[in-house]
Amino acid sequence: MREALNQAMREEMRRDEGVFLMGEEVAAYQGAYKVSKGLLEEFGDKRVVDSPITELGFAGLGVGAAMVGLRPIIEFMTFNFSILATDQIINSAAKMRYMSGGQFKIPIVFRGPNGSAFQVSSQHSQALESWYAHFPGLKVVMPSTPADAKGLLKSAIRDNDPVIFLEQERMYGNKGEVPDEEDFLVPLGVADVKREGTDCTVVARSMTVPLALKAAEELEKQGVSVEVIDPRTIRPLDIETIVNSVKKTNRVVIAEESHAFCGVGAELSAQIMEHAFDYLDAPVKRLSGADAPMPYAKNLERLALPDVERIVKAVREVSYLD
Amino acid sequence: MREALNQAMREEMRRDEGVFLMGEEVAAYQGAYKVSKGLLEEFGDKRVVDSPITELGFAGLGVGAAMVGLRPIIEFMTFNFSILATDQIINSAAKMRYMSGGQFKIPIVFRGPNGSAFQVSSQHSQALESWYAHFPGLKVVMPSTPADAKGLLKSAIRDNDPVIFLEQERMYGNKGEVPDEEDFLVPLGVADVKREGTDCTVVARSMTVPLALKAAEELEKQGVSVEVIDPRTIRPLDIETIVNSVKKTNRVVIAEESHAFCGVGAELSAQIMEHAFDYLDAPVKRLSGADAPMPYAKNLERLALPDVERIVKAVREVSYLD
Amino acid sequence: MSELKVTPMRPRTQSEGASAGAGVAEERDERDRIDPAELQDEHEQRHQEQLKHIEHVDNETLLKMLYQMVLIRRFEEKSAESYTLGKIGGFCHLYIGQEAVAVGTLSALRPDDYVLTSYRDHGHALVMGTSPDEVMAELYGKIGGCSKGKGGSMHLFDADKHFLGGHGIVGGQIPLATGVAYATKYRGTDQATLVFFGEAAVNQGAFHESLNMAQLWKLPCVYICENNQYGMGTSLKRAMSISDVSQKAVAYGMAAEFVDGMDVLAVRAATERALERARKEYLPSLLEIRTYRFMGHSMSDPGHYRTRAEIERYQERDPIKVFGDNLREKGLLDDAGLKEIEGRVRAEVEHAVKFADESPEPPPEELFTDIYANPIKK
Amino acid sequence: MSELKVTPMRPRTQSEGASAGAGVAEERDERDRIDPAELQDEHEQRHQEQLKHIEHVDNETLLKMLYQMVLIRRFEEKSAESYTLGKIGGFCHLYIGQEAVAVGTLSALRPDDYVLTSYRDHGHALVMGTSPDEVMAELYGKIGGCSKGKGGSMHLFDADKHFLGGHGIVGGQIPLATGVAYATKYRGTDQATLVFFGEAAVNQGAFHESLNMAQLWKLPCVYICENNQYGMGTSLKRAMSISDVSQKAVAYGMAAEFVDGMDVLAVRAATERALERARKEYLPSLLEIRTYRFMGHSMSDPGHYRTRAEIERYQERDPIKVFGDNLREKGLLDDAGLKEIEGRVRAEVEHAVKFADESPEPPPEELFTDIYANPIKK
Ligand SMILES: Cc1ncc(C[n+]2csc(CCOP(=O)(O)OP(=O)(O)O)c2C)c(N)n1
Ligand SMILES: Cc1ncc(C[n+]2csc(CCOP(=O)(O)OP(=O)(O)O)c2C)c(N)n1
Ligand SMILES: [Mg+2]
Ligand SMILES: [Mg+2]
Repeated sequence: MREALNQAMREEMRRDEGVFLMGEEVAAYQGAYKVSKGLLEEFGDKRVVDSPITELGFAGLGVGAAMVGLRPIIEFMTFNFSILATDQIINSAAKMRYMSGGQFKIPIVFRGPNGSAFQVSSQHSQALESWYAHFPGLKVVMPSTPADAKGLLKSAIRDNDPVIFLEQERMYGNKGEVPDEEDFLVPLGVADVKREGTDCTVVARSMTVPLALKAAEELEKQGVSVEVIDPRTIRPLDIETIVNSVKKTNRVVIAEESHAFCGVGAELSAQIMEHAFDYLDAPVKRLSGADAPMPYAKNLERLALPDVERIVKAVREVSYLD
Repeated sequence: MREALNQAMREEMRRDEGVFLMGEEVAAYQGAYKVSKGLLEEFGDKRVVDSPITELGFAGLGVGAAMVGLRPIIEFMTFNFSILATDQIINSAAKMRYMSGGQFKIPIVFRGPNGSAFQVSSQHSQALESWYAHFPGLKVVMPSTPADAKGLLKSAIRDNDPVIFLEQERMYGNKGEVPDEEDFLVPLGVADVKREGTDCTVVARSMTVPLALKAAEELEKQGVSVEVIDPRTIRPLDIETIVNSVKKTNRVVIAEESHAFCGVGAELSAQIMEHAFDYLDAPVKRLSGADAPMPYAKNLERLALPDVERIVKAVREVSYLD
Repeated sequence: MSELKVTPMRPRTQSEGASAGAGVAEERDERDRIDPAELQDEHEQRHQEQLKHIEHVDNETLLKMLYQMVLIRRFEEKSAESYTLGKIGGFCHLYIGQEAVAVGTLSALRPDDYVLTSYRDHGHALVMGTSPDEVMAELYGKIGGCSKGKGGSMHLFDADKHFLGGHGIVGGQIPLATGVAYATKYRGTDQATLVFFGEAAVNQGAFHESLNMAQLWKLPCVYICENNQYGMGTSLKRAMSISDVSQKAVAYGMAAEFVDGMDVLAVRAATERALERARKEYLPSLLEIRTYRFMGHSMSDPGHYRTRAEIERYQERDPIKVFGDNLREKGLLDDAGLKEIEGRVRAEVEHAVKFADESPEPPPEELFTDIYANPIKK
Repeated sequence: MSELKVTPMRPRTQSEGASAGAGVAEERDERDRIDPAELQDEHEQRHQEQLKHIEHVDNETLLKMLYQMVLIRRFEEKSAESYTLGKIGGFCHLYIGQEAVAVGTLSALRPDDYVLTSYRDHGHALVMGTSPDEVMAELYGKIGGCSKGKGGSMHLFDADKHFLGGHGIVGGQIPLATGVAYATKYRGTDQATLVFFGEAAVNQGAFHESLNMAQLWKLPCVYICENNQYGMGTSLKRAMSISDVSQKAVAYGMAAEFVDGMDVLAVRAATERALERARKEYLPSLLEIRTYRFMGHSMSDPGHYRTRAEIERYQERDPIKVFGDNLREKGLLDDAGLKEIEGRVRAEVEHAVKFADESPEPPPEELFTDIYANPIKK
């Protein structure tokens, strides 16, 4: 995954002189999670820039540079720290085009790991997709495979709107085939059916996608055929693909590591009801991160996050199997 | 409304020496919207404090003061500016108790107007309830009447947890009976049935409550009996009262001025499905603010917000009347 | 650190009257009372100062500057009127009294330089060349406005003129400008970026974070603090622990100047020095321009926090009057000339009001345009 | 501004090596090379400095300070070991090399003063009196930990000891501390609040906003920058436009000192002066304490950004060694005494590990406790 993201940036930086990467430790240190490895060497310190710990400042700097045509990639060491920069993301990046009556494009990507890591406790484990997806003007992307990560990041960099690109630290080591072509793009706004099935739809994103796929395998053994859908882009949301699946399976589980309350799962649930009410045989079930700050202790952390077992259980529940 | 809020603060400041009010223009200027009128005069500049324009700083200052037992009321001139302070609200206020293993109470109230005002454009018209309600550790309150405003604010000030108290500039001038008793409290976490009805439930909050009530009157003339429920507290949410209503009416419209996507309406919709799936005769309908930044032009602003007419239409729609 | 040139104008001294909060007795209405003779001396000194500067600017420019100042003044007066008539809504922050700042700074720019400011932006837009028609139509929320009626008074934009707004969050434009300067340097041009903000914005973290990056990376940005001494109803000394904004530069090793904002030519000269640093060495500067707003913070501000006397004292050194008098003294302006300017301005402002009145409301579908540059169709 | 007392220790000069970004050539590996003779002189000067200070502190305190420094050192070494064994998870930021800062500052406090710091908090917790058992159990994520295993290494808290954490967002604790100081002043006590942060935190807006409020309102807060010269892999000169953190105080009119963080007694003396200002006049101070971390930023940092030579140069002035040697010279310590301290510390650390090992995991229901003080039942 890490290499896929690296390739995406490298290729786009080769392709377009206006693309630069800025963030804490992205250059000399090669990225806190090594996602930017080798980029300083290839592109120099004009285009790969270590910033001071100044999230609000360098997020705003990126938006300003984008206003006059550069294409910044702003890395948050983790998205937890983006909380300090929300003003520039929401008030500048998301609204600039609108409030100027369409005079500016803001081609900027904010990227970095989102959600939990390994025992880093409550201030460092937050999933923020619902925050950014709430506001029109932003696009929000959450890849779950190396290939998607590469193709979506390349699309995000080429896109003329501000994109919030949410990675997951737990997934950086994940392996997968990644196409080599310079123009391998995964379009924004298109969901992907990661596995076909007929009995129940599981909508998962980011780190819950591999969990959902494992649960689907497990359930297959139990005679339940699960369709796993990864929206990949949260805003705009490809609800059509999800709804089509629901019309077929009539049952839905949403698996997410974020908190449930006003989360993306809530939106999915509401939209599924709005578009497929008559097809639902059971209420949409949300399996979310615990409604508690993330604890440090390993055993509690494990309890706070969705896992394969609980996805299996949730699917059985909406299938009225137990 | 303005006076009700003022009374609540005044009474609680008289009652408890540890309560103080800090924010921009709260003292000498008497509050940008005059909510703190006369408080400086009565309590002096030790307890009614004009702050520099430093939202992150004074929000954090408040949390620190709360850690050692004071009971700060932090006013954001509008909640739009709280976006600069989210780090201290989310990472300090909401998580302090948890990450210290329960060693601290954080009795702080963050209050101020939320949502749209009158033609103040996109950076000044944001409704942030879903942001704050997303995170456990915070309580989120949204009053819709002067009496609720007073009783809820008094409860919030006496509460030992951080409370996000969201007012509405458009409502500051609203009139209503307000009890005088020193101990008039409206408990947090209890929804209120603002009007009883049998055919359809409208869940409204803050500025959509009066709109919903007007719509209910209108609909009554059309032979539709509408129950209007105001959750008053968004977190914790009194879903029981709402679900009980839905079990009776079998139809729901949610009216909110915030954006829909990952909004409180989405959460309500999802929870209603989870708890009352078998009682729903139609999908829950959300009537939300437009999925666009707020425009300045008066005619567009009007289009961007829910109004009586559209609530009427939504109720008729879920009632399959047209 | 580059050399500091400071135009003296009685900055208040440090930590005088640190105020408000936690039990510190506060001298809320303690105005600095200046003895009239001293004031007279001061005015005379300023007068001489400006006469010196006048020699370095060509006549055409001088007259254009006066015209621009008058244009802002009359435009704002008309805006106030329209606001009262309910033709303009929302917040409306007037620039009256501060004209010398926008005109003095922006007159020193090249057309390819960039400018950003706060919500108090009418003056800057006009000087940057946005037509009064488009500015007024924006205030009216009409489709003919420079932001198509979507931004309003606080969010004027004119990309073609390199006027990058019009920002509503106090301090929010400062990191943006830092990024614009970053981009020009990235491209290797010698364009400069000017960013304006009030003295109250200096207390925001965004200011601090930006100045550090700008000096660290040597970005050609000129940070211009329009110190009108109040942030809404709060005087500088009640909000800032030192009173000398230009001192803030010390913490970054940045060049700084303190400038008399009632003297349009002093402003211009200081800007030229800052531009030189920006263009030749990619160096940022902080200019503290001491000015005063004659009106309330916005149209809805009754302004009880200032005494009549204080306002009058500043009105005596009205930047338009001072400049006009000096142009007369130099023989560049007479009654007829002034009349001509006023006439031209009046016609323009009237035209603007007519234009704004007649411009249609944005059509309803505009609610959903301009959200994305690359909208994703289903 | 109050008087500044500065202990000289070769601060780098301003704007030297402003680096990185927009095409500015960057001298990434340019270390300041110091000539050995000069270094020798410097050491000797420090040695004399500390000997002077030693006279002003009673023997018991001196020995306690040494003990505390050794306790931190050994505790941290053991933590590193446990981390490698997988007993400690997440981030683990060691304090080795910086012991003189926590011990020098906190030894000057009264028990009713308050302390806050960053994620690099083990040392502070120990000196504040949280037992090594509870600290180690917290690192192990056990219910016996000072935060019940919910906070972990970055979030140690001990309300009874007035140790208010343990904060993970760089700079986040600075406004909190300002609020604690606000509260003590509000109550009219003469308690002081000390807040620690790294030099990289100084670039955050939160620092700036806090210092302004503290000086404006005269809050009894001591802002202590533990300048270990790196924020993760980024040296101060690559992140800050000036190299002299104490200079930042000028922008607020705040008293400031530059202190040698390898000399525990210099640190103590500077703290005492700051405490005096806080207690007597409610005045804040900024202390820049120059120190060095001997280990990586956290346990997962390979530390390629520093040369071996640089680290060794600082290890020569290991604060424990320097202090120990001087105590010997003064006749307060001999081999037996040192052995006794080391033995006592070893026993305590071993006990802590045993305690942590044996302490149970938090029971599952703890996931949902401590979220609200007043939970609202359905
Ligand atoms: C972050 C933020 N906080 C508060 C406000 C409300 N507000 C608008 S202007 C203003 C005063 C700003 O004063 P100053 O920076 O001196 O600029 P001036 O208005 O004097 O030009 C305030 C508090 C805001 N717009 N943004
Ligand atoms: C707001 C924020 N940004 C980034 C980080 C990640 N981070 C943790 S420590 C650190 C370096 C801080 O350096 P410094 O302030 O000098 O303290 P030190 O670690 O040297 O004690 C960084 C970048 C964070 N925790 N919070
Ligand atoms: Mg001002
Ligand atoms: Mg450091």
